Amino acid sequence: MQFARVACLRLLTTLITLIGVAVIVFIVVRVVPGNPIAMMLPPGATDADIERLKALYGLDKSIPQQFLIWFANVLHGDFGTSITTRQPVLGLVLGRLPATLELSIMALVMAVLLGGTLAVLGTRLRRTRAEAGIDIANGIGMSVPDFLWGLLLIVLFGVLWPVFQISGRVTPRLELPFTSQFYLFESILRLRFDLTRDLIGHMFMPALALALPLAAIIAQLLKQSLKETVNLDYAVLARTKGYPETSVILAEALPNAVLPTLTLIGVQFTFLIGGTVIVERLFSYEGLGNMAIDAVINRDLPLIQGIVILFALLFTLVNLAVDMTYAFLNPRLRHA
Amino acid sequence: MLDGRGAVKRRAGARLWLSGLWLALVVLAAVFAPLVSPQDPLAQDLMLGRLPPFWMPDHEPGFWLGTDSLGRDVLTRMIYGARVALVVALSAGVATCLIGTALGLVAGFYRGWADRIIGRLVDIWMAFPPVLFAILLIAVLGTGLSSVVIAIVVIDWTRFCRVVRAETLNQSQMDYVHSARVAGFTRLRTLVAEILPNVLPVIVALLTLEMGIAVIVEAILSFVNLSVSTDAPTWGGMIAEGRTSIYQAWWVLAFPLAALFLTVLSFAQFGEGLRDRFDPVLR
Amino acid sequence: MVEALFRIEDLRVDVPDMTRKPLFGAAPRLEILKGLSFDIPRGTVLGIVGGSGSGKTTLGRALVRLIKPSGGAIAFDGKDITHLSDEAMRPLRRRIQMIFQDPMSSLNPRLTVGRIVGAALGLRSGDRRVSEALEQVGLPAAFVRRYPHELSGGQRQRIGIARAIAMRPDFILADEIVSGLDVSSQAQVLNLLQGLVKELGLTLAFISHDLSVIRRLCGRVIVMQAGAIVEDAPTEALFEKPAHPYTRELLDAIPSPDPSIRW
Amino acid sequence: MSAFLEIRNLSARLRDTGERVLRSVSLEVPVGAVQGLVGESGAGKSMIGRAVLGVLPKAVEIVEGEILLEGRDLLKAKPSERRRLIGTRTALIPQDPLTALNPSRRIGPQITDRLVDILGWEKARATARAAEILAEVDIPQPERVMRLYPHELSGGMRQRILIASAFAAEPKLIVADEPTTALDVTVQKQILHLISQMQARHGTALLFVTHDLGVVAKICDSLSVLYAGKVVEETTVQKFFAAPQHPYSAALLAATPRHTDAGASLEPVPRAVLDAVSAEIAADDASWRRHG
Repeated sequence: MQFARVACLRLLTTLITLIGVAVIVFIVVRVVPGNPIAMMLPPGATDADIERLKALYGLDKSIPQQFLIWFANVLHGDFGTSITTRQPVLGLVLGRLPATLELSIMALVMAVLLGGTLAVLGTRLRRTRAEAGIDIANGIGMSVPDFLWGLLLIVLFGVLWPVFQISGRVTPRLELPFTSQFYLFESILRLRFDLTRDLIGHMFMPALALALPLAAIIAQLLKQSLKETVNLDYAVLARTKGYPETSVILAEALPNAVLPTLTLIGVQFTFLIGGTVIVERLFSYEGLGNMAIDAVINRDLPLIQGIVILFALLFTLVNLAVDMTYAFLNPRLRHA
Repeated sequence: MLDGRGAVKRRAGARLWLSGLWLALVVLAAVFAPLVSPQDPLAQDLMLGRLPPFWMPDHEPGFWLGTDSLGRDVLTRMIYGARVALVVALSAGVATCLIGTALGLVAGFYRGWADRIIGRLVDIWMAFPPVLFAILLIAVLGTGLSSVVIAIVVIDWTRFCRVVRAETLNQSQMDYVHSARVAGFTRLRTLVAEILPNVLPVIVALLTLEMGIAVIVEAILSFVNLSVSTDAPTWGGMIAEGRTSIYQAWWVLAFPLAALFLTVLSFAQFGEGLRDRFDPVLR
Repeated sequence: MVEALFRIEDLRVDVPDMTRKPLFGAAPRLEILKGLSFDIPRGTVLGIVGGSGSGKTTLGRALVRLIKPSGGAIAFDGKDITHLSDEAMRPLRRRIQMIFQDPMSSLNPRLTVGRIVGAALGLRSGDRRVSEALEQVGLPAAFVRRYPHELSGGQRQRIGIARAIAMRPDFILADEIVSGLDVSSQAQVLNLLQGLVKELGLTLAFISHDLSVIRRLCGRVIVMQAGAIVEDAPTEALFEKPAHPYTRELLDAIPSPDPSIRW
Repeated sequence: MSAFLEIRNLSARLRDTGERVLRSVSLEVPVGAVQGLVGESGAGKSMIGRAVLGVLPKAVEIVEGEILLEGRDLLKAKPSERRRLIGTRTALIPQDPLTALNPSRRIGPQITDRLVDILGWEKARATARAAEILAEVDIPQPERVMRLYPHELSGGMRQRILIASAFAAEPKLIVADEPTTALDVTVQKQILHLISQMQARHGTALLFVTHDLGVVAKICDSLSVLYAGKVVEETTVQKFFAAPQHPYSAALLAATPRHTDAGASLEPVPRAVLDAVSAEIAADDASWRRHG
């Protein structure tokens, strides 16, 4: 009962949020100066041509009318047609989504591994110089955003000591046998590890740039949480039973210390996904974010709308997933 | 109490002074830009294109950190770029802080429908990818300094709002707030005289953090060519240009990047340092 | 008969039980206080005792109107304050004061002692009346410039007392004010409070889980269990001839510092 | 009776400030005896218990002294050897039952883990032992309780489980660190009865840390009174409550409220007594510094 109620409320607020996002982006996009139609037509087109095209894209109606038409179409899965490429928005967006998802998930995995290791290490070595060093690294990692990390990585490992690729998703001359857009995933399934290596060579730096701030936040919060937990009575009790410190941290403290960190990772992961927009641009990585910036520059209204809605959907799904994981990991909720 | 208070204090002091020193340097450079710059920031000379910094062969005296592809002096443009960065940091930082803090205090202290509406708005805002939102807003507002500031405020008020709301809510449940009620304080007085001093350290730390973020957002917008005019010297614009010629002239990217890096880092550390230094509870 | 400063009739407090809230509609109510009636005569010290979850703290907070009762009536000095709004309560606030259990949370950590005590009176921290209040609780006037975290537990609790008595109230509620203190500072705070009650003619309600502390201070005792009063008797009678089995259980469970008394 | 635990001249200080928190503490706990450690907050009573179990906070370091368990010095043993000794011979009953059980683990494994991992028992034997010891502390349906999580049980139940867990491996010494402070008086009485019953039945030595002289009077055979990390009086319970010898411990007893006599007023510990005991400690420190 309790769970059903909470779940229903969550779904309701998620819907309200999504509709809110749709309304705002719709209005913002309609007041963009610069006439997209004029940009599409060759010079010398008549006014009648412009009106005809406006009617075709529904731009001749009032904004509330346009919204209702658009919204009704969206409910049928029709997000409109891109003005620049004249292809359905949904197809374009879904074609780019896998690239962004692979990048985000790889970044998340890197952040969790790096942050988790630093947190455990810092707790094990608490009150030593090593912990102070980890604190300083965390402070820097958190204060500097993904955009700057990306640039720094480009200079360091793209130019001064070129070990990674600085642009694109995959080396263009390679033959790709893929049937889906999940290149990395598929290359592993097809055992084409040469391609996997090439993909990772391109992905590593953008993913690391996205991962560093999150890794620092995880390291700091998890370490703080661990340090509180290792002083709780049950951890002390475990030590008096004869368990060594490392196993007290890993077996007793970690499962409990993870919970407060987990809720934070939800919000922070959406920040990370949002960060792909500029990081993809920086590394010329062909994902959603790169497409979004082009769409804004080209005033491609239907495409902008589609991308923003997709991002919003992604963010709300991430939050939902985190809440469910939290409920699953927390025995208080699992056995309520 | 049992942990190394002394060591923590020393470290906090060091970061306050180091970050303060760098920020002071940036402020001085911005204020006295025409006096301290070796060259004219807009002067182009294709004959002097892509000169390397002073320690490398083929450098030209007077162009300490080299030149870009159009022969403009990197150091000069960095110094002038500090002006844009600081103006954006101060105006966007303060405006974001005022709006976000006010909404956060109201939501966290008065609760009820105000909290619900503000909370819903925050949720909607959080569902936008911030960089895309900023770019979209600039497309609407047109490029220029004031558009950049407005875009930052519109996007980032939620950061203050969320944190201040949570902290206010937290403080509202403390007994000293009940005690103020027992003493017959009005709600407003309780909020301003009792709760605000306890939320203030968080606000100060967030404010300097936000200033750093504002600098970054400006740089990002410059990077996608949507900030101030393309000719005007900004760190982001220089970085964008450096990115295109990175293999030929890495210094065009590297030096403004270093300035940006240090400035953003310093803003964040300065706030934390201030808090450690001046908060009576931590002190 | 002495006139009652507080008259409580059938006082009820309930809260929504969120764990059993249906999908739509209001949550069922969970009763915290189940209809309490008692008087607090002017100039007396009433002890309120009970275990954890007995509702004694809720009762205290309802008395000083930090929470709104859901039923019954609270009359203070002949005036019904049960449903007064915050606005209407404000003129009465000065007369009804409270000392909190946890002085660390009840003293604003970022204000000086002078401002904490002075603010209640609308005074500056340097005002003479602030230092007077501090002297009354046995603290040096120089403490006005200190912050709460620079004081010991006992000293903090005395600041809480100073703040309450500085208002010259008619009534003070003391909620578990010595439970966090060591026995030596506990004795000091109790002696101080006892002196002030006599000196200022205060009416006091003293909430505690510890009957041995109650015996020293209170003229009458209310024993609470699960939101109800199980016994209401003069202190001597209660300790000599406890009527309710729960009171007897409480008395029996106190470990007296005397090894010859077996349990 | 020989001493199972013997502490000799134990001194400890804070790593950062060098302030002494234990000052040449010596005490003995004979096999099967109940020794009380009494003092106000900051007196170092919990610190002694923690030092014995090897779980001092990282901020505290031992500077000298010996902790002898069956004649072996724990402070000189290798870390792994010390952990094994402590894990097999001793146990802890902690203060707060709400934080002493790991909220994300079921009750059963929290009792059997030591038996299996440290003592090397078969899993089935450990489970049977856990059920047996839970029944002994009056937990109904032990098998069912072992499958529950801590939050599904009341505070009193959890404290019983912690007591059972402490006795499960038949340790020779149990350190009880304010085991009833977080509980209501009525529950406190039951728990204290349970602890002394179990202690007597198993013949375990008990080091009982508390701030409450009332509790000492009910459960201990002898006691050490601490002030600022120094043992100011060490005696038997009978002698102490008849006539405390040291002025500080006498003042402490006078400040303890009794519900039995009506008129008795509480005497706060007089300033003069505190000054005298502080002077005693200062002199002690001075000679310790000269000596060291």
